[in-house]
Amino acid sequence: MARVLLFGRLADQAGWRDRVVDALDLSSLRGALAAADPGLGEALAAPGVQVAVDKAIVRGEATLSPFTEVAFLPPMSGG
Amino acid sequence: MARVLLFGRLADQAGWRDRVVDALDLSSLRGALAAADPGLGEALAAPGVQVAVDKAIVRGEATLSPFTEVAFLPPMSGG
Amino acid sequence: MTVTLTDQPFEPGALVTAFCVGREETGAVATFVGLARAEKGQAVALELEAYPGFTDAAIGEIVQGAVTRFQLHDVQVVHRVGRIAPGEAIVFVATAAGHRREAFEACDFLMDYLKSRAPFWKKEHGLGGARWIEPTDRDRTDAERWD
Amino acid sequence: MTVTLTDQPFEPGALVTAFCVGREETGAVATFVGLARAEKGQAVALELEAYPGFTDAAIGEIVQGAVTRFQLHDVQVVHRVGRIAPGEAIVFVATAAGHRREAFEACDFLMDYLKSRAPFWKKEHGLGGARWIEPTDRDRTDAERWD
Repeated sequence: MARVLLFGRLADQAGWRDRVVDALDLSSLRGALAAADPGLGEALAAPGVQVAVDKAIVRGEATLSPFTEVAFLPPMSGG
Repeated sequence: MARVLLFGRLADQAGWRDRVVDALDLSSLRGALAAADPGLGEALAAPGVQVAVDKAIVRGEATLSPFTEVAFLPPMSGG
Repeated sequence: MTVTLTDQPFEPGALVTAFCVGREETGAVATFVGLARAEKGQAVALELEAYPGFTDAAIGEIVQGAVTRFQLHDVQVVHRVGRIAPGEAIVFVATAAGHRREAFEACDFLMDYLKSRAPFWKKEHGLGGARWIEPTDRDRTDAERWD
Repeated sequence: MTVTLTDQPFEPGALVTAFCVGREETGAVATFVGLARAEKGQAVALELEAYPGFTDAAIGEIVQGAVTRFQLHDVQVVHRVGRIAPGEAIVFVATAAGHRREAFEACDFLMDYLKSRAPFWKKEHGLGGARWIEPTDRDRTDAERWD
């Protein structure tokens, strides 16, 4: 289980920005999100989209606890 | 005749900064100042000291009217 | 050293006043204020999204690097988030140093980072609708000057 | 475009506030504040002499050149003259432009000019007495970057 945050155009596309999802690791989380919304699943896997687990960028796999925060970050635009 | 202004270290050296001097052109003005204070005359002729006549830099000679303002400007330091 | 994200309008002059107070050995304070442009009436608003706790931490790390690199006495960064109207301040950066070269370069460096690499997501609301923005080529080139 | 010489202390923040007001197409305001340093107690005061009507006219000409060269929307220069205590503002420069590169470069350019070539005469009053100052080598090198 994890708290999932979407930013920028990802939140617009999904129609939500903050949701709790049942998953034990990042890849099953991606799978659950893609099953519920295939378009979103594709967008989350696109090049340039980074993942932060508890506010640190991770590349590859990560295990999730019920209190883990997973954020999907589209390319940053600067301020 | 002209109003003579001294700036920076020239005023410190002369002990005055604003005086009316009787002279028809710049070279006679320089002569009159040097006659009254040879050290000042030398300082005014030193390289790097510029002369402004009515607030415009002049190189060489200039004729002076009773209302002309002649300023001796030591090397500028910036602010 | 402070980094602040705020969803409220702020007044850059008041920040400058506070930043300059009581400096005995600081000869140079450089500041930059980024304002939202009206684009001749085409721009309705700018919307900036940050990730609190992540965005400010990322900026804080860059600020720390700038302090060391440019031997700064102090830095302040204030960044608006949320919806910003034309004419309002988006970003404020102030740098304090002994001499002007360091203050200018640090301010320039921090702005290049903030405008091109800082973790914000920017949406422009115009007369014709809204669109998400990515950094311009010039933003990338500017930021690469420091690498 | 304003150039002001003043023998009274001034507050840079208040100038920034006024300078930023009502700008619709200005995306970037860069400012610089030069402060008198205490030099760890060695500096008692700075004394700046200007030639009114000559100094401000010379600065005004450079400002006009900067407006053209950097496509500025606006510039403000305020310069203290007379006796200045440590911690007080000596000079304030603000530049407004569409984008940050022009605003930064113009501010930097104007400061290099003001610190090295502008018609001021500067005396430092220290614990050991007073002395007239000439531009440093670094001031000259900085100013030559723009030639």
